[in-house]
Amino acid sequence: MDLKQRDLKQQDLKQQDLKQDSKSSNRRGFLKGGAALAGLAAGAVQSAKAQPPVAELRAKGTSKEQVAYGDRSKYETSVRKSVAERASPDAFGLVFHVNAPLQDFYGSISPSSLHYVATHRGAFVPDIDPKEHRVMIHGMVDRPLIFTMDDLKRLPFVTRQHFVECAGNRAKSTQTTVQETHGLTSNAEYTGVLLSTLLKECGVQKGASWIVAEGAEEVKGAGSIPLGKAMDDCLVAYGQNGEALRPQQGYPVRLMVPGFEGIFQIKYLRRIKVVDQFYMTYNDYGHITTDARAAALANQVGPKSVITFPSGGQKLPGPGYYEISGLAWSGQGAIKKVEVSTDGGKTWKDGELRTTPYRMAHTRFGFHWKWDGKACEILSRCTDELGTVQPSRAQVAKYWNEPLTKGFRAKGMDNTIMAWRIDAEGSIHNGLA
Amino acid sequence: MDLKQRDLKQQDLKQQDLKQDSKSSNRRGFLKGGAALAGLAAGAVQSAKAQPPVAELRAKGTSKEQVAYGDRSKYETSVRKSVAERASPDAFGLVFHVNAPLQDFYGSISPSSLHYVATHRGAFVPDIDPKEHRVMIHGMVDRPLIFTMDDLKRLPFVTRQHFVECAGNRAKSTQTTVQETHGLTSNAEYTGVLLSTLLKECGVQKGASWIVAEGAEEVKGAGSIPLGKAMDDCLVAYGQNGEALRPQQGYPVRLMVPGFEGIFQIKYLRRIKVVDQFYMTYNDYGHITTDARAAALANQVGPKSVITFPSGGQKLPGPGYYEISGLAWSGQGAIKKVEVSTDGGKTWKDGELRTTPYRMAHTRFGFHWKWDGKACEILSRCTDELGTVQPSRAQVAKYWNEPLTKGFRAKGMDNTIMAWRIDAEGSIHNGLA
Amino acid sequence: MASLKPVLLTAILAAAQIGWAQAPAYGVGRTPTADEIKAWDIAIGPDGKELPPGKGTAKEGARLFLLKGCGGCHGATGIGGRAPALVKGGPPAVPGQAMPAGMEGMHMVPDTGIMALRSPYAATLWDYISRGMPLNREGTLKPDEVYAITAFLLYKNEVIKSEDEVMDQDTLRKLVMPNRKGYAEIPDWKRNTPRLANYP
Amino acid sequence: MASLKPVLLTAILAAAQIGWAQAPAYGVGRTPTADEIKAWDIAIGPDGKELPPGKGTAKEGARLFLLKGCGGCHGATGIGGRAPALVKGGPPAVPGQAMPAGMEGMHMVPDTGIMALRSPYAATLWDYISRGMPLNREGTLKPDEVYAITAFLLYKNEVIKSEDEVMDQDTLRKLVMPNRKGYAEIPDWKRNTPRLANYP
Repeated sequence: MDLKQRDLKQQDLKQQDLKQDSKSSNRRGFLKGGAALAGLAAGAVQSAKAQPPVAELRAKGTSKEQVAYGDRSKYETSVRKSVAERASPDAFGLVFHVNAPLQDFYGSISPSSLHYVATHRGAFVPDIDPKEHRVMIHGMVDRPLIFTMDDLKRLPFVTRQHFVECAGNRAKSTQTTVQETHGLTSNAEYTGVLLSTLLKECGVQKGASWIVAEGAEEVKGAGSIPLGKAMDDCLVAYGQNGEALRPQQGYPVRLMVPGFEGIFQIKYLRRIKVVDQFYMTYNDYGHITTDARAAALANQVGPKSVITFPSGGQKLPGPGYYEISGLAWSGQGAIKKVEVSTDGGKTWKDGELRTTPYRMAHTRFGFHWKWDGKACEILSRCTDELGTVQPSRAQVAKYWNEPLTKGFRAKGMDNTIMAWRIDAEGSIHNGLA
Repeated sequence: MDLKQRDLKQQDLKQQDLKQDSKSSNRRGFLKGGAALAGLAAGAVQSAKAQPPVAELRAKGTSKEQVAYGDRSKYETSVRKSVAERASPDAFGLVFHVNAPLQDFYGSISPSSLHYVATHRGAFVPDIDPKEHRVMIHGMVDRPLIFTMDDLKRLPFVTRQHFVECAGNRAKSTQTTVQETHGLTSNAEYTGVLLSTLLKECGVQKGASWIVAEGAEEVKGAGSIPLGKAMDDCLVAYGQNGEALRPQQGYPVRLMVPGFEGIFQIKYLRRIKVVDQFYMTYNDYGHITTDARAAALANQVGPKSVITFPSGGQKLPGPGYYEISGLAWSGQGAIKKVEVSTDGGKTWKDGELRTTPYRMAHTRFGFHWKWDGKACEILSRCTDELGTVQPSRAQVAKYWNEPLTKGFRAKGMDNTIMAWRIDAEGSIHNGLA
Repeated sequence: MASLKPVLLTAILAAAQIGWAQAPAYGVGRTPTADEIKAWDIAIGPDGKELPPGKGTAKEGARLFLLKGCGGCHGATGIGGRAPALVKGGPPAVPGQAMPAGMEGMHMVPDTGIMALRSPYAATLWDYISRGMPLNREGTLKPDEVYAITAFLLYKNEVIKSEDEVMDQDTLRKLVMPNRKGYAEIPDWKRNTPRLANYP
Repeated sequence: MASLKPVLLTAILAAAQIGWAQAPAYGVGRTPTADEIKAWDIAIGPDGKELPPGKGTAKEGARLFLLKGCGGCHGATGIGGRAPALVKGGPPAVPGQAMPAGMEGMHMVPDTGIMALRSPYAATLWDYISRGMPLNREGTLKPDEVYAITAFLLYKNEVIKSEDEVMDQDTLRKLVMPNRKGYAEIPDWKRNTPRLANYP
């Protein structure tokens, strides 16, 4: 039987419409045809529906913009929030300190759109054209050099996960959520050139001992970093989580000083001057204290961890199995161990590290837990590769010979253990309150 | 001297304005005051400029939306692009196959907004409310179970980097850029529950040998996966790069079948049926071939790599140092080695792995290179943990006893070596052309 | 259907089964009702055992093919629209245009790009029409309608000879498709095993 | 200034220096011109050796403080605006409001929260005014203006005694700030060393 001879019988359909339909290379045309067909027989078969118009189909679909560069689901509403003390943007449009919603993060990567933000004074997020941007290295070097962004990208690169944490990231009894207590830290995969590569290219001179790094934003935020650190693992980073660094993290290029407090991780990096002394810039003021121990604690972050689920403001629907989840990090190196207590710190059991514990990076931990429905307190503490254990607030208060009041403040970067109280209804509260 | 007695002399300024100014808690008020002050003395000092109005400051700053959930710089314009064969979205709003701009990626993470997209038939990106979404497991199990998203998130999770690659990801001589030749693969950090955790919870029955996994989107895309793989390392993933899975990658939950071709990584996962045979769904058709060897090659991705810089369509500004960069991955496990040739494959030297080579994940490699300004051809080839080496097109053609023409097509998932030709002007061209 | 050799992992399974069928560890999730399972359990295996009651002929299918809008995308006769051709012998879906990316690697014999012909089992054809068609009203076809449209495509592709032949659970399961032997068995999957021994 | 003990890393440096001063390996980047360096080289070290020529008095500074808009944010007298107080003795910047996050950990002695008083060196004060003020016109103040505003803040905070005292390169470098001994030396940084021995 010849297929072509056995054409569909179309006596009850407008032959003309069909011809136009099947030959049309215009998509709207054939859709119109389809609709016409459906309409023609609508009386005959109950279940038939008119072909929806193209506009309706398009509305259901995806815009060109979403294909080009996608966004998250409209049902995902997690957002960064200004610290309680000051709105960002403020009336001037300045951004100051913005907490990341750690309770909504998965794994070790902080989504770039939700990475915490802090600036040196309250600053505009500068609008920098990368074609115009330069990074200059000068001072006590044999060969000062100035690099375009293209130059930097031609050089050997490294890719590393690192956290950044603001010195202001300290839990207070007045806060409710982990976003408020610990939200001034985030973690990303950074790609860039080792600062040592650039410094060697310039030839560091004898007698040099510090660098001053400086940004291109309006306040020209600067910081002093020991040359030893600069030559060790500092990174001139242009990539963040696979794409260009985000504007609020320093686009087009920032300095990463792994493990040091956030203020040293100079954003919008435009200049590094090699010098022979601590330069005591405005941003270095955080270290101004008469106690050398307090100064030491302000420089780097100690081992620190926090449970992000369950955490303050959340509610457990009832007794049963819950996987406790959290983040651990240290400015001193990689996390080696995380322990979890579900009885207010009386007993501790090992949690599991669920992501590779990179040096100076967030590591995700998990802990199997069955909630019996009774009020309890959950805590986490971590140990880093140097064997330093995250301290309790009581230990720190004792070290400083201060009373452990609700308002007690650990000096320097606060890395004390955080507690969440779970009541019998499953509501979760700040354990410091 | 008492500070309060030595008030600033303001005989030439309007005292009233100042009082209002300094006491005002209204920011607009004091800015106006500032402007007034500046205006008053404008004649006296040349360099004085009027304080800009708040509106101007705000325009310079950051919108609330950018603080809440940030976007990339306006200078970053890298976008995904539809495959040459079919536009996405098409006239219906359907998305089909969209290439990721690999040439713009850094490190190992593919930015979620630029992750490649492919669908089962051409599909709408469904608009799924995660509160309504369920994942059901049934079939040959002792205890069928249905999970809400909250249920899934209570269970033990893992976080792992994995690539996804479409079977259509094959370089052709007609293509120009690496986005076109290799853009149907991307890599992300996924967080979710091991499928084995869920299957064990249900109790898999004797005689079961496959699963059928199915999505909730309109075409209910489904695929058959061997139970051995399902119990090994498949992941029911709800997190992608730290936040919720993106809609175009299967929000709110997808199946990861690490190393298998993309079509098996069921998006919008709503059902897993445990069965006792290969179900030969529409999507399993890719394997329909009479040659068992070709079928084997269609299932998993072999070791594969590609140089992303310098790559097709780019131009080197002149002779000198360039860091060659690229991606390597394998469906069989972790990448062990990447070699690079800059002389058209005559000699090979080891590149450096710049990110942790995870199993079934993209790994970033780098290679130090000084371009002498002469025409040349650059290639990369990788070796995975099983010792399998990425083959050349010539080797594959020989294996199949086919002539190595320009149009030669490797059967199954094409993992052949890619070449880029650099001409004396520094322009980079497809080496297959 | 016995030729399908369904149990590919028997050896592995026998060893591992005991561990897999363990008691629930977490008690998270709930048991779905029979109705909930039934509503979602749409996958039809190659042996067609899940095919629902119902029937249809190519003659009915021809009418439904237009009525349901299939012809709007695939061409009124199953050829010539922008969507893939469903009937052999015509020009490709879009003249001069290659197969869409992702379908290129499939090494299809000419004409077996037509789904009704590529499918080694008629049940798979039924399954796909049922779950994935027509555009924007997927899953709304009733079993009788799916049987009829299946019959229409089988008839147009000369798999069945009469436009009055009734397709139902039984006839579809018995039908021997032209491509019944046109596929290789899917290789067994084993961790840490190359996808194909001796492939370069 | 000798008390600053600037060279903290001498021992490490002596060992490593040879490696660091190697020949250029990549030849990427270019040499900046002297003018390019000068235009960006704004950092003034604590010893003030980079302070540019120029001068100013508190009297001039008082006028400039208002003229340049400083008073709009910091309060006309340097106290009482929304921006941090610049003069001691007044109420906090915003009554009842804590120090902004990030400044809380600084353990500031009361009143040394005032930058002019916290700073152990006058050069740092000059540096910050020069680079970071005033809002939205940062970096536009001329050296004479910065000297004058610096003098104004020093005078208001009783660091200098006369509103006619001229502040210039020399006087600023010689000025002994109240907080000169109010800071501990920054600890040396060594890889794989805990930030503070015996800290719990």
